[in-house]
Amino acid sequence: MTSYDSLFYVFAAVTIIPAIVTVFHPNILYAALSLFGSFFGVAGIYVLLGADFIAATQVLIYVGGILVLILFAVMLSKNIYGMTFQDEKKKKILPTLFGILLLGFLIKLITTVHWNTTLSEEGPLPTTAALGNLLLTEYLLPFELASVLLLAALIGAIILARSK
Amino acid sequence: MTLPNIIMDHLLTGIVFLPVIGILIILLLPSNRPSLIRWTSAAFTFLPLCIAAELFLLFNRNEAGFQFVEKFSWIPTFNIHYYIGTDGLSITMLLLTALLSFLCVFASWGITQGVKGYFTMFLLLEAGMMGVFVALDFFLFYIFWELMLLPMYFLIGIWGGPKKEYAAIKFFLYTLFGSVLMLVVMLAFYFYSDPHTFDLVELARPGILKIKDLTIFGLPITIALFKKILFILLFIGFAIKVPIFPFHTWLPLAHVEAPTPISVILAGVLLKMGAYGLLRISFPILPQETYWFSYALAILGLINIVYGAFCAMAQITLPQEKGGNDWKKLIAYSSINHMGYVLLGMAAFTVEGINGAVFQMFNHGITTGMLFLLVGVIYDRVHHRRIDGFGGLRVKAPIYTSIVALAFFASLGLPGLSSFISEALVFLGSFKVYPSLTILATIGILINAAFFLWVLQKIFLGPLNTTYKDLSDINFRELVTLVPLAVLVIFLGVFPMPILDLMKITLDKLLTVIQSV
Amino acid sequence: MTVELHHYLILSSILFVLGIIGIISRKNSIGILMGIELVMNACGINFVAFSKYIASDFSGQIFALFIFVIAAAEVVVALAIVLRIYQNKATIDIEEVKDLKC
Amino acid sequence: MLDPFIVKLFPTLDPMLVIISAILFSPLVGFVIQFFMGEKLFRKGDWVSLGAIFISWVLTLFLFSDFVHSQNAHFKWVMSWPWIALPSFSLGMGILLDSTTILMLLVITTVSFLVHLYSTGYMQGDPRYSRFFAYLSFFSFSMIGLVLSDNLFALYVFWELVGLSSYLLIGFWFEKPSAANASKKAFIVTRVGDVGMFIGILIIFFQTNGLLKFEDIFSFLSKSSFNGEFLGLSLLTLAGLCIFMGAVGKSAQFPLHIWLPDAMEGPTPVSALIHAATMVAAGVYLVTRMFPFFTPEALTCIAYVGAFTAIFSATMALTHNDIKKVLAYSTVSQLGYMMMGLGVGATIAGFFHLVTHAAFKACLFLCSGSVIHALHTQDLREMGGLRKKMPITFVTMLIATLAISGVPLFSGFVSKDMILGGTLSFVSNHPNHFLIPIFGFSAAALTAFYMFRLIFMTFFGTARDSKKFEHAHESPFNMTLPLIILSLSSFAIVFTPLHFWIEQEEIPENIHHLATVLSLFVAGSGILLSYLMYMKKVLNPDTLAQRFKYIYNTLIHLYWIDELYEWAILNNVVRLNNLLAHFDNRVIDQVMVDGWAPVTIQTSRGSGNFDNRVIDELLVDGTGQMVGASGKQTVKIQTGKVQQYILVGLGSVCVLLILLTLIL
Amino acid sequence: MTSLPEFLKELFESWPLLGILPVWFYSIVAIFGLLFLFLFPFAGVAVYVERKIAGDIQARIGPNVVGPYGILQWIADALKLLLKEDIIPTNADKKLFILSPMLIFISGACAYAVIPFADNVILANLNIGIFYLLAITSMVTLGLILGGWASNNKWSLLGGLRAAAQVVSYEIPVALSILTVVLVTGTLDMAQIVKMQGPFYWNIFHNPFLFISACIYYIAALAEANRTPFDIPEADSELVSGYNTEYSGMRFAIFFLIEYAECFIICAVATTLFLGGWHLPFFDLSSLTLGLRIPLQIMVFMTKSILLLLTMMWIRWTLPRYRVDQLMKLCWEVFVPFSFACLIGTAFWMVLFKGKGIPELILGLFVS
Repeated sequence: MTSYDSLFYVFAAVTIIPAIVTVFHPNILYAALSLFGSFFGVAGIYVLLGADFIAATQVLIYVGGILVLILFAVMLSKNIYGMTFQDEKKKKILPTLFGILLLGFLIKLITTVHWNTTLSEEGPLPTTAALGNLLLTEYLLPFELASVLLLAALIGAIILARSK
Repeated sequence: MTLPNIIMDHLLTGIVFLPVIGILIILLLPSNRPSLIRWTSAAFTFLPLCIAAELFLLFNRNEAGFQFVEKFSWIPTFNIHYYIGTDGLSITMLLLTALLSFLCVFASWGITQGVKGYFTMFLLLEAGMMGVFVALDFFLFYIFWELMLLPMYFLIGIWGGPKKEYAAIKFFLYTLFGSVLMLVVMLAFYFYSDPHTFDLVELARPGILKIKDLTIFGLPITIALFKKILFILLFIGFAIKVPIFPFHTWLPLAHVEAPTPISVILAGVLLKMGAYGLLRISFPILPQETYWFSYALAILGLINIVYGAFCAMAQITLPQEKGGNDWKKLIAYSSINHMGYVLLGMAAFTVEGINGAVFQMFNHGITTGMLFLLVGVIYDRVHHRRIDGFGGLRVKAPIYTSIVALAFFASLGLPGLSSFISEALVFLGSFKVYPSLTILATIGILINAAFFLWVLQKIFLGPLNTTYKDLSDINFRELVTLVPLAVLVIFLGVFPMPILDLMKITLDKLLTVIQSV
Repeated sequence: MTVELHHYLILSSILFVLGIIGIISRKNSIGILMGIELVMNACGINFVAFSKYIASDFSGQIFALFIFVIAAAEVVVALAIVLRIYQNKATIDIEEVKDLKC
Repeated sequence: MLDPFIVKLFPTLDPMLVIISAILFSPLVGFVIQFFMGEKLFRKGDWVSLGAIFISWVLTLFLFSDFVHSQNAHFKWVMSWPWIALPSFSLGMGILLDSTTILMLLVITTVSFLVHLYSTGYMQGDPRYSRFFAYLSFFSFSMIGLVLSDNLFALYVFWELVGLSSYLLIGFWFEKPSAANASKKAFIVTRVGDVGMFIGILIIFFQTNGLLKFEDIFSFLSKSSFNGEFLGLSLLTLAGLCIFMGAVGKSAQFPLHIWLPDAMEGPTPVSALIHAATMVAAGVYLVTRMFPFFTPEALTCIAYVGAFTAIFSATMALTHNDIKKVLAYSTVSQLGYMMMGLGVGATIAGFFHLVTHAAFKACLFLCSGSVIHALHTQDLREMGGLRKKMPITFVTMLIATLAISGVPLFSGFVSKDMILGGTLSFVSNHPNHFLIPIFGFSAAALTAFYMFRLIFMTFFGTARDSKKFEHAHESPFNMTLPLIILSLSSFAIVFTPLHFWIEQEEIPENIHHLATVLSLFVAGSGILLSYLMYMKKVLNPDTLAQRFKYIYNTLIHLYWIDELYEWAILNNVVRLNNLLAHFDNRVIDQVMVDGWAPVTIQTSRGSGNFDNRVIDELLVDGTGQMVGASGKQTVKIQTGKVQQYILVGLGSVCVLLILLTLIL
Repeated sequence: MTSLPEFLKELFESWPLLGILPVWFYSIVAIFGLLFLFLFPFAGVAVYVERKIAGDIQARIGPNVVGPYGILQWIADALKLLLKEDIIPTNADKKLFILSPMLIFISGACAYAVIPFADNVILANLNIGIFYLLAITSMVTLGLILGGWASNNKWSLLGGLRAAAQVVSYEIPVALSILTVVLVTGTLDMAQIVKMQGPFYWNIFHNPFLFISACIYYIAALAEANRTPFDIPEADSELVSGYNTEYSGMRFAIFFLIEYAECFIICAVATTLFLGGWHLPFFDLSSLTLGLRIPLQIMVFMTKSILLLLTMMWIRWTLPRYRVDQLMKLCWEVFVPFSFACLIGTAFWMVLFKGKGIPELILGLFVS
């Protein structure tokens, strides 16, 4: 077990355990907070996969942006001065069962399929410039579309959230 | 292919579609910034004007065929092409359209309601007009023809005068009726040409229309009769637009109810389309029928001249309750009179006549444009157009009066002003063929002079009507719209050749086509 | 047992399934949103992993970037809607919001 | 004389061309400057126009002196340029300079210059002072252009421009409704003539195959003729009469004479320049210019029209009390004279009368202007005894009156004598046209009578309106100077340099003597009669008027011609166009076009009902109701809970997967 | 281009004993060195300096009791805070209450990893350096919200939320103005950015847009760090002390410490990005020997940063506070559009002048 492998398991744990909390914790605030760990873990996984720029972006967007927004929403949509963020009890058994079933199939699928991996044994490359080049050449249209999407989302959100 | 090349190769596309780009931009602008919208549309009418100037400079005066041609297959199934080009006939109309559209934007400054919609429609109208004049494919021609109708309907119906809805509906239905006839002829051309084509240049080739004897509703129709029917259908379609008596009654109404700049466009450009259509489509494609019909055409021209002049004069003598006493209506009827000269000149099939007719189309655009603009100027100030409601305005508005007088004298064909040249050419040409009709037509000149001077006297001369003692003279913006036209009127009256040069070779070729019949 | 592609894939499918469970089981609409975020993260992992192990280029990373973009847009609009609903109905319970049901 | 100097200035140009262009265009330049910036210039820019016309005048004098020196009556200088060139059609613009043109130029520029000068005094203080000079310049330009043109088309252009400036100047005081009316009337009435002329041009253009140059037309006629006939007249005669119609309009011949008296509403200098000396003479000029074109029939017609006009308007002048109107009728009468002269073939005489008439009639008008300026009235009955108060005006006017009355030593005598001689010699060849000389001589007698009536009523006797008389004073120098110059040129001796030109006219000696004697006699009797009636009061004009009441009324109402025109033409035109307008509104628009509306509406109502009842309600809505009913049942499975949907979806995926694994 | 641990390892390669130590050892040494030798004392000194400056501006003396000129005041303060009782409110969410300062401290301290104090003196020479910095500092927000909420105090919560909103908003102009620099330098690597600037070609003078960008960055970063005049979240007149109202003792000290640490980071980043980092104009330090070079470069870097920091303090004690809506308005209606304009303007500049800056262009006039 190399240090790479151990790091993978560490990050996997950091990803999965908070995710479980997120899904099953009755307190919505805790759920949101544990999402933080999960996101961070995923960032770590990205680093392991040699995608440093993606990792930093993950932190920047998910932790600095999305998570904060979710927290905001949580706090603004509940009685924020009390500590009552408890979700009503809900039957989670059936969904969980379904989920486990699905997971089983997925894992079966993953393990049975022969993945034609061609792993180049080079260290982490400087990905930023390459990504930038790709975005502005091959993926220019999606890139522009994405910017339009963001703009639309921005305006839509402002209009939706603005009090009358 | 460098950028300038692309522009130079697609000048006509540019002149047609730049207004459309302008529409897109205006649609993006906020509607609470009217001046921004106005200036944008000014810019997008100025660009076609620049292109028109460029065309004027680049146009080869010794070439009879089409120039600046662009041809792409559009709907290959029906052999329809995006086929545009210009020759001596259409380039004059392009110049006129570009100029009037640009000036009319400034005349539209006073429009304050629904500025955005107005200018959108206005630019669409310009695109349609330009398209009609450059289209060399009958299908494309028809599309532009119809395209032009729609904005006109809204422009009259929304921004018009008190009876705007009635006027707009009438205009629309009437011209649509004409278009339907044109559509029938278009389809007939298509199906009887071999190979099937909408190409106007192809259709003008002798012998391409291979019409067999046929029966309609059980009646046997010979080739000659069928072609005559086609000609008459087409003629009615265009006659409504010109308008030719008795299809003219939409015109006074639409002119009176339309807002000033739209009246200008209507009289200055749209009326020319009928005559243009006759020259572009009826004449070269059906030369025999044209020749057969020419005497009737001349008589209709005579009726237009005399009848229009009398009806115009009736505006002075008739009280308002009986549909008279309206300055704008008077000008509208004088348009009918002036278009009569065009018809008379066209019907003569002489060099002078046809050149005079097309030149008269150009001149009438300018002078009538001026007249409507001038009516608009006074209407903006006093909000009525009753001829006997004025008096002595010359004292308060000397510059305005001078320009009105210039426009009036131009309209009544004073030598030294452009209309004289064209009317004289028309008369010189038509006298050779129809001496008696021409002599009768001179009554029109007299009546013309009579009613114009009468109006001039009633409105501007005599003691000042004290209601208007605070009347302000024409302002700078209005001057901007009028001075270019005034300068053109004088310049072309003294040096007509710049415009005549453009068209003479093309028209000569057209004449040889008809004379060879 | 060295870490291979399927490790990442299994990790991502676990995350995915967790997200799905969250989506189905939460009554709180923000909770559902969090589930969606988990699903998206799972996708991101898949993309980057495939990008490294199979494609050997950066296209997967590009897609991961686009996922971020979409996630950001989605969460912004969704939260705006949630806040709107909260203002109108004083609840964000997904089962209370059924005005369009006929 | 100027040539060497001009060659130095413009070495590449023909010196004649330079001079002519300067003559033609300097008034135009003056007009443009005046029109656009006259108000802002020093003295409102009158010096611009004055200077411009002065240049023309001086240059014309040089041309004239060259002409006199050459002693060549058939002098000619031509130049032309293409103007409108179409395939197989062309129109030119050109200059034709011959003796006629030079004399016309001399008349125009001289009178014009003097009138400009006079106007600086007469129009002083008018609110549109600069505009007046602008119009004057424009008139000078168009008039000069008219006489310089070498073809009919160009002549027509300037012809109309002259009409325009006349219109503008008559209506110069447009605040007066009468002035506005008069200007309109002038323009339209002359335009009637112009249309005739235009038709004439059309005929010529058609028959000669596009020749419009005077020379070309004449050379064409010398080779061939027009073929065709209309109403029993040959086409050539007809064309000549059509052209003459233009002259009738412009020169106010019967029956289009009605505009000229009304045109006196314009400022007096304008009357002097345009409606006495130059523009109205354009008709005479046109006939002179086109003289070889006219057939004998046409010429006879011209002679009759001229003679009738001469006597006809002379009678109208007898009773009028408006000083300017009297002069106007006298002008019409004198123009009739000229036409008569031309018609009987005495071209030089007719044209020479134009020249002399221009001088003395301009002088008369300017004098009357001077009187009006002093008294502020035009009514003869309010004048009298001005001899002492306005000596210069009196003397100059008297000289001009003597000239017009045909008293020996004065220019009018010479020219009138020649015309009357011409008529006599014409009658001696064609005795059946004896009416022409009779009209001529009686008109001469009447002229002498009414002109001296004018003089007596204005300058002699006692002041009838003492208040106005007290105010009266002699006009300033810039107004009297033109009077003096013009009155000097009313002496016959001034025209001696033109001897060589006048002598072209050949009248048999005996007839000439007869004419002299007769004309002296009629002039003397006219003067005597007026002396008896208005100086000595031997015959009381009022009692005469009383006695011949019907004739007097007819004369005062100008033979009811205006009323006749209004009744016969104007009213009918108005009625016609009202009728046509009604026709347009009622028949064409309401019946033929709008009439379709009810038909369409009924049809559409029927089809609409069918559409609503059968197609829409039964077929279409029926289908919709069916679908709706079935939808109501199926909608129940939609709970509105998103998660339930996902759960169901997920469940089905799982079931599907299980099935797949079982099958595979 | 190496990082500080590698540099240290290289430096001590030939030394006995030290030479065999692995890189991670040097990393730990470097991290701890930075924390204890720089970060903690620095915050203390900064507090002292700030109090002194405040005193000067407000025409009073400031701390003057402990030590000469009160110079030891910060040590006394630190000791007081460390020794004080750590109070956790009864109704607070204990876990989160503890977690919050930790989060903030971690994110604040992690930011130091990419500050290039001198050539090779950088903890982690990441090739996404500046981006990493942005990402890591955005985590502070989370800590603020949590701290605010966990205190179970409405002032704290409001402060926390305000802080979060403010930080999230102001991140955008900051990021955009940083992007303009990245556009010019073409790299995200902090050390590389400094190297690119050289002795003369400081980015701030590169083109007019960058100058505006620099100003925007500085002001927006002030707001991001919740400094006056943008200290709405801790506006004492409205919210007592904002998110850290309920904190005391050691935890409070951490909040305090990180605030100053962040201020320094802002100034250090500004120095790095715009002011040429460790470069001195007209004098190329890299030509010196190692022993002289590193201290001099650090000195230059620190001087620039501290001058900026002093400006910050000066601003804090002179300008009044913004209102919340004004603050947001300023961000969205002024800074964001302007920084966008600068970004586009710089892009055009780069195209038009082939990437050359004004100094380069001027120099090019003389040295052709």
